[in-house]
Amino acid sequence: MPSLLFYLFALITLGFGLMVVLARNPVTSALSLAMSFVGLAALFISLDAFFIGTIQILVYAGAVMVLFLFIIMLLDIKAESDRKTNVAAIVGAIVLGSVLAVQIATVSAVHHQSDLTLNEAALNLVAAGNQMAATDKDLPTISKDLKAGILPDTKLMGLALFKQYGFHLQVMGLLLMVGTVGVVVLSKRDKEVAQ
Amino acid sequence: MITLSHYLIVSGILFALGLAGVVARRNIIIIYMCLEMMLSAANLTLVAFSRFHVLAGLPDYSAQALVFFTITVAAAEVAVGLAIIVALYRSKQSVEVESVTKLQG
Amino acid sequence: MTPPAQDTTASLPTLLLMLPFLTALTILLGHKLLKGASVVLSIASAAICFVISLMLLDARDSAPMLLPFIEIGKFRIGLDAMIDQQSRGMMFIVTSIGLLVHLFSLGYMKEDEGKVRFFGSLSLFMFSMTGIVLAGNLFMMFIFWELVGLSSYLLIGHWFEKPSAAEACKKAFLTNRIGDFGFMIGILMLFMANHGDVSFSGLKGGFAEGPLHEMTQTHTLFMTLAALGIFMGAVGKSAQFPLHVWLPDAMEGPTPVSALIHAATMVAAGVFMLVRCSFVIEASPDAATIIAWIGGLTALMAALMATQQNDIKRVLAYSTLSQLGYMVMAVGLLAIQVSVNHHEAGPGHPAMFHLYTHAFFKAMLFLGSGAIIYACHHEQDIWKMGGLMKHMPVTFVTFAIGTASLMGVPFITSGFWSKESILGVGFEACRPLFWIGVATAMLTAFYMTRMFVITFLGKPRTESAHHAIEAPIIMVLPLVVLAALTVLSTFESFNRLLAAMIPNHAEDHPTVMIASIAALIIGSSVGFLLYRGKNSDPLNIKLFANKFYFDEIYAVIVKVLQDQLAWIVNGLERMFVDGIVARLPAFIAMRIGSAARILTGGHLQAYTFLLGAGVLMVIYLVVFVLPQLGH
Amino acid sequence: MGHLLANIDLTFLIASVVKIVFLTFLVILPMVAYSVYAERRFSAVIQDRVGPNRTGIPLTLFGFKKDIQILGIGGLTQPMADGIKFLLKEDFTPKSVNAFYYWLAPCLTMVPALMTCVVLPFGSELRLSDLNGLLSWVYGVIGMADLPVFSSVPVPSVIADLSVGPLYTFAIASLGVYGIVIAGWASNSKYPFLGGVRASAQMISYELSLGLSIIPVLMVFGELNLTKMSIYQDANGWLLLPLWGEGLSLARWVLWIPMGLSFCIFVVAMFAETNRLPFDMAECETELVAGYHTEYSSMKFALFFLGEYAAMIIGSGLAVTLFLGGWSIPFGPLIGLGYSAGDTPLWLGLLHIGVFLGKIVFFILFFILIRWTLPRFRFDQLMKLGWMVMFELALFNVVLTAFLMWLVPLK
Repeated sequence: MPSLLFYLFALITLGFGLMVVLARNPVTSALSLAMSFVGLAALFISLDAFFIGTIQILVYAGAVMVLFLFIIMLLDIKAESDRKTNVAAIVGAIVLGSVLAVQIATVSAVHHQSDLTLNEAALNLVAAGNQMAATDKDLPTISKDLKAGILPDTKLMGLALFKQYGFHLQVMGLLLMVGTVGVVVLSKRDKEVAQ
Repeated sequence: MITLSHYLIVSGILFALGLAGVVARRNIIIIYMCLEMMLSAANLTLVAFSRFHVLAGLPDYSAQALVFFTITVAAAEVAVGLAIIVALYRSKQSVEVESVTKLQG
Repeated sequence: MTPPAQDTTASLPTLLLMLPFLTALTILLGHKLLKGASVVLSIASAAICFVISLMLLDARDSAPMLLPFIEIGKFRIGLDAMIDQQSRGMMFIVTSIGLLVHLFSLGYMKEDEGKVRFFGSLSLFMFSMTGIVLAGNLFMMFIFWELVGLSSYLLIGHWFEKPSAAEACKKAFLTNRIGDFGFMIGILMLFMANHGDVSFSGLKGGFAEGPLHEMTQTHTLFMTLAALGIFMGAVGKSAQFPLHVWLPDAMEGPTPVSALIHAATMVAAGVFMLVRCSFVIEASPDAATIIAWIGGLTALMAALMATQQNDIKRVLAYSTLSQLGYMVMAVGLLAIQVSVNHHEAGPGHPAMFHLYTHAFFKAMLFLGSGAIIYACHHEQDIWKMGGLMKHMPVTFVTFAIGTASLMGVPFITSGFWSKESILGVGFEACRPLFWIGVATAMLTAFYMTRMFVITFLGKPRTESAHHAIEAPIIMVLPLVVLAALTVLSTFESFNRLLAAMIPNHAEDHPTVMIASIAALIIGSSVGFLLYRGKNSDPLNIKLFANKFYFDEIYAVIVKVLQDQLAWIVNGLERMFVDGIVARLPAFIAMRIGSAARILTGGHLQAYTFLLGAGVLMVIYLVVFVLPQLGH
Repeated sequence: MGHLLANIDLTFLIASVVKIVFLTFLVILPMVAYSVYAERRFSAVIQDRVGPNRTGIPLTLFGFKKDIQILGIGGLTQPMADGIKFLLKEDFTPKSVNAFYYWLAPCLTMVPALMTCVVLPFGSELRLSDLNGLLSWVYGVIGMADLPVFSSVPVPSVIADLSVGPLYTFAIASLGVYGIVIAGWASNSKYPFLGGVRASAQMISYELSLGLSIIPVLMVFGELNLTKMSIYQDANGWLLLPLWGEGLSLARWVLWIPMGLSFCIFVVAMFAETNRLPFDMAECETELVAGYHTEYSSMKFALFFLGEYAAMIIGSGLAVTLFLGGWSIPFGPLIGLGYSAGDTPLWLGLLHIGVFLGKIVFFILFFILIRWTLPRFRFDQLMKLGWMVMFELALFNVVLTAFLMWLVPLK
């Protein structure tokens, strides 16, 4: 059963991913990508990464792809016509893509932990909770959750982000701000040109 | 049972699809989407490694923090990239890569 | 001779040097704020400098360090003063005349718009001149040498709205640059020869027994060239032939400036420097001969030119040139005498003596001419004056004293004695130059009489001359003081103060005295007879009036030379710069570029494909190939 | 879900399916239908009209004298009549539309709206073992005494008890915008298109304030689990009504200010997210005919409507859960109606569900009241409000809360 769910979501992810590449209509591509991201988010959740999975949907499917769709509609981009098909590019893409896929598959196969299953790599929440209760006394809610056998994913994520990667987080904030300013500058029409 | 390599292979195929899309498609917006796909494929690898690398009974959250950062960067990148595409469209009335060959030697 | 009374520390010379500088700086930065106060400031600083130089007259010989300047490893340049008889005396002349010129300017420049700027420049000039006089080494002297060039540029070009003034200051500056260039080469040659020590004491020691002493024996030509290089500086600054062209044009500046620059200080700097470096010249007789002849030539030529000038200031300017020639000739002659006849040089120097007497009466003459020009509503042509004796009695008297002194009226004027000492040296060292000197003296008497007669005697020729009245007291006072100094300087008791200036000359040969007195009588009587009651010039010698066509000749030389040089340089540039440096690499780059442009089709997808293929390659190598190779 | 995938068990699955069916088809959809009716009646009251008051069971069709009006109130069957009407109307598809996306759009509106409800705790818990006595009596009656009875473990009244509750809601709700955008685009007509573009811009803009506004709340709770939030509020007073338990502490009263602010921002943003007046730029009749659903008719049009109301209900549910104690009864612990884990009688569990639904109804009435009271914004004003006021206010609120929590720490 669980395997079935994995294959289902993998199929959704890859199938809609293929649609992105193949679809002539950009809107189809964008929606397919959104669906692909939803499948990917499910895969994330199957890996106990609830927060990342939710963020994947919230940011990618909910905001980024809407932006794409927005731009596609605003610029009124039509589907590509057959006449312009570039055979060389398509052949190159197929060759490159398949070789890369095969290569990655081979590399994954030689990874020393490639046969590890989820059961073998089981989480030991209670032990982790006990340890955390002993070491970090100021984080009672996390250790309580862990001892109860629940994975407080978001809290642990927050702990990692703010405790270990606080500086990086601020750099990200700066980056976002720079991005915002950049977008505003880029999309501002030059008044003289507009006239 | 599902092993680590299952996830890695899914991620690899998704990445290859993205790369193929970037090479094959002419529409810059779709190229952009394929780039996002490649980024997400990398994210999947990271999350998989995070889960399979059990650290004191918990997943390795450093990898997930990295994913978080990737998503943030991707969001910023998309915003700026789309603004550039809009600017490009304004000047060229097209989003096909063939119309942007100014760098041609 | 009074024994040196008090010890000198570095503080007095430092104050002397820095006060005008700070004044100039303050005026420059705060002229908007200070306005009229900056004039007072400038005059006050000049007065304080004068007092300090008076105090220094009693000081002991010393070489205090004023400011460290550059220190790079062993190489160090400092601003160190050299206080000896020569610099003390020169300092007195510079500051006293400087102060008087400041006072005179107060009246003369009263209504000038750029008054504040003028006084700022004056302070800067005082600073530079003080630096030259105090300088204890050639580097410091060179720095202030250049500063003098700058401040004279500013002062001559004070009325820069006038095209002729702008041209004149440019000409003065550029001509000085030529001389300075030679001076710098000379300094560097000495620097090399004396192993990096260019302080005067160090050089003197070097000549006595040291590296320079050997050099004079082995490399005579080198030392001659070095001496001539040093002399080049003096040629520029003291306006000797062939760089004399700037001095007459520099009369475009305000008259007080002419008095300051062309009588007492700037042009004297050249002579002062030559006397300072006299040991260099003495070491090479060839250079001494050349210097003496150039001096004599300048003296004669300038005197000839002066006879045909109508501008009152130009007459004085050429007379200055002529007298400077005298001084330079004296330097050269004394050097010949020392080196050829092994005659030991005394503490005093005839050139310095003449410089000192000349400074006073020439400054007085210039200021007097300034007063005349001021009275005649800025009229400078002597033919438009006349009969000023009645209108300007004080000026007349002082001018008469100055003229007499310049002509060398025997026994009662200082000019006579200083000229005598030079002619005396000439008589002993080189006869032809002695006769040139006598001829120059005669011409001097002639043109001075001419000018005096035309200006003061007879009847007024124009309205402005008719209505001329005596200048205000602030302008007359300096005249009177200078006249007093001129007269006083003949007296032994006064001279004690300036002991350094007075040459300890031997008994003069009677021929010298007879010849000079005869020259005076002939020259002045011819002039008096020729010009009395005339309304226009009876003589008309174009060659003299046009200054031997020097300016025109220079123009032609520069033009021809420049064109030829430019043609050659152009050819070289086309061959090397354009061809080998620019065209060849450009051609190579272009070929490579067109070979590589196939790779850059501008197609995003092609780039991506190459990128992807590269990534594949790298993965393949890292994962599959390298482990097999044992990495 | 890693565990869930591995240790999936049938009881859990069946319970989930039962809960999904219960919540979706027996609670939300009828509520949606009756919200429309309520809207009509409410607006009629405001405008001094009567509103739909005649529909009843149409016995006159069968020759009876009079139609039966349910509960004696005219019009309570109006939603059913509307539903039948929508189903029976001609489903007209304009020729120039992009057929696939034209069909897809209404589904994309409806599905996310319904999907969000899975994390909402609609009640405390149901101790079904209370029914065992009744059950065994029934078994005895039918003579099959050895049939299974309910286990003593109570069933939580929430479909999926996720640790990322509000985030999940926002994530799924943010997918709702696709329906509108696609509808506008696929119609291939300018008014729907403008409506779609407006809707997407507006929803993305207000999502920011919406997300930021609940951060102070999460900070106070220190939790992202909606069930735990409800339990906490039941014991210690609602966020906006801290009158019992720990709620009487100074810290909670100080925090009341930012919580109130959060609530206001949340509600305003919720209006914008659901395209309700005064923010219904996507469908404002005076400018865009009917906005993104101009070209739609019949059941597809109805789905847009249902989606909008469903989003409204879910939004209300979230607001209630976060700020107004969820299923908790005011002063519950004081009057013996509080929740105690594993020890809540069945009747109290049912009462909690009722209270939750009652609060939602109250909220929906509030939505309707606002709609018929306030005039519509202009689009630029709307965006300006979103970016220049709400966003900054929400950010400021986060800082304020952090400051206050630092000043007066919670226990």
